[in-house]
Amino acid sequence: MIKVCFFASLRETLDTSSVSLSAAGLSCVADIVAHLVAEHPSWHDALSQPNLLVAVNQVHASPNQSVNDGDEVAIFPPVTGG
Amino acid sequence: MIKVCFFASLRETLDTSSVSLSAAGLSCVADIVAHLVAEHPSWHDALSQPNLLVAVNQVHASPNQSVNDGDEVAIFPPVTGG
Amino acid sequence: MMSCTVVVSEADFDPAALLSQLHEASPSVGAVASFTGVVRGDVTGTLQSLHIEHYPGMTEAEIERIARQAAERWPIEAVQVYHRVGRLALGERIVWVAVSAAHRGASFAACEFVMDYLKTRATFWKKECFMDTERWVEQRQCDLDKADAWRS
Amino acid sequence: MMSCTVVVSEADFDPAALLSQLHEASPSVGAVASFTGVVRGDVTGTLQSLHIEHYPGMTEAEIERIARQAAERWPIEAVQVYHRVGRLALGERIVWVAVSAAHRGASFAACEFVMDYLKTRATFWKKECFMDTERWVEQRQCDLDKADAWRS
Repeated sequence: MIKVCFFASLRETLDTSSVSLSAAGLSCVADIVAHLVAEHPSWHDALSQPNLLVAVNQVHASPNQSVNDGDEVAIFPPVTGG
Repeated sequence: MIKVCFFASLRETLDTSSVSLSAAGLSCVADIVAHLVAEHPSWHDALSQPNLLVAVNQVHASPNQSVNDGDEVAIFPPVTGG
Repeated sequence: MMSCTVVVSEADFDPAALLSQLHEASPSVGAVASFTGVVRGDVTGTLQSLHIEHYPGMTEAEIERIARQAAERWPIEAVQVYHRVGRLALGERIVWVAVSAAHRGASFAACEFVMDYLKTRATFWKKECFMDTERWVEQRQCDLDKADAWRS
Repeated sequence: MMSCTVVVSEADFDPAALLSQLHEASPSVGAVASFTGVVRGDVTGTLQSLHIEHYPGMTEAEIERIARQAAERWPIEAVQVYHRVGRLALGERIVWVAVSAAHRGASFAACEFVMDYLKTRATFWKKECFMDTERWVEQRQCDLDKADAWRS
């Protein structure tokens, strides 16, 4: 399984903190996003925002980074701490 | 009168914190230094150090800055605070 | 070996105790540069508080990566980063970054570097809470530009 | 109107109280950059203490002039400078410079500017005291270079 976490405005818009997906057929972060939109058409706009960032196993990553079973993927808006 | 103050290593070398001079014939800081060396030949080397700084009325100044009766002049080595 | 302390917490921190830790840690510390971020009122005067969310685990790991990068660029002794989460009222401390070093140039540069990268890479999100509405803060282009400037 | 506090004293200062003063002074303060200078051990490990002399009156006036210059260059709210004189043991605080502003860039730049000019223009002199000898500290060229760099 792959755990996918959402944060901040994206978490609120999707009304979801995290989902677990079977890793089958998901080779990169972009595949995960496409899969989520296919399963939840109402998530299309929120997950299509061009400024979203991703992390794989708690390290910043690009959407084409490969993913494996057991990975933790996170999708979130630009950070605004400090 | 013009008060002339010395600080730090210069004060120690001259063994003097300050002197008061009649302003007569002293038109700039360099005149004061020449006058002091004439009065105290043993001060020549200490007052000839090329890196000495001067202040007039507690503001950094150049050796050719004019001085007037009642002024406070200070001569000191480069500062090393902070 | 640089020492690095990263704490993300709802609790406030004590700048005096943190500063003392840094300069009592080693006789070779001559300089400590520090930065305190504070919840600032907005121009309309209607901001009530901030709510800060973060990504537990990644936040701490990312800040530590930033601190290590700073230690590769400058000769520094220790880095402290404290960042609060949850609800914060106007005037409360949000963030503390302090860097100790033998000399001040390294401490200043590394402290500003850590703050600039924290702003653009550490996984915190701020929501502004007004009397009758809430709004997620947008990332500012000038913050991205500041972090990018360290690359040159 | 920038506020400026300059204190030269044998007594120690309390960084926590000073920081609180700055960020509680105004709701528009979002950033406080600060610097603490500490008596550092020398490489031979034989330094016992520092003795710091200054030019009463001029020191305070010169630091205030430096702070005013900083306020002309950056949008800052307040500057604090505390500098100790007399005998200081290893590890003791020597100097504190803190600058508050709405935004961090101005606070960092102004804080470093004030420290760099304080080093080259404020009328303090340090003497290093060893077990059996004393020695006036020489000004370092790199400190002059740092201050000069702000002119460009």
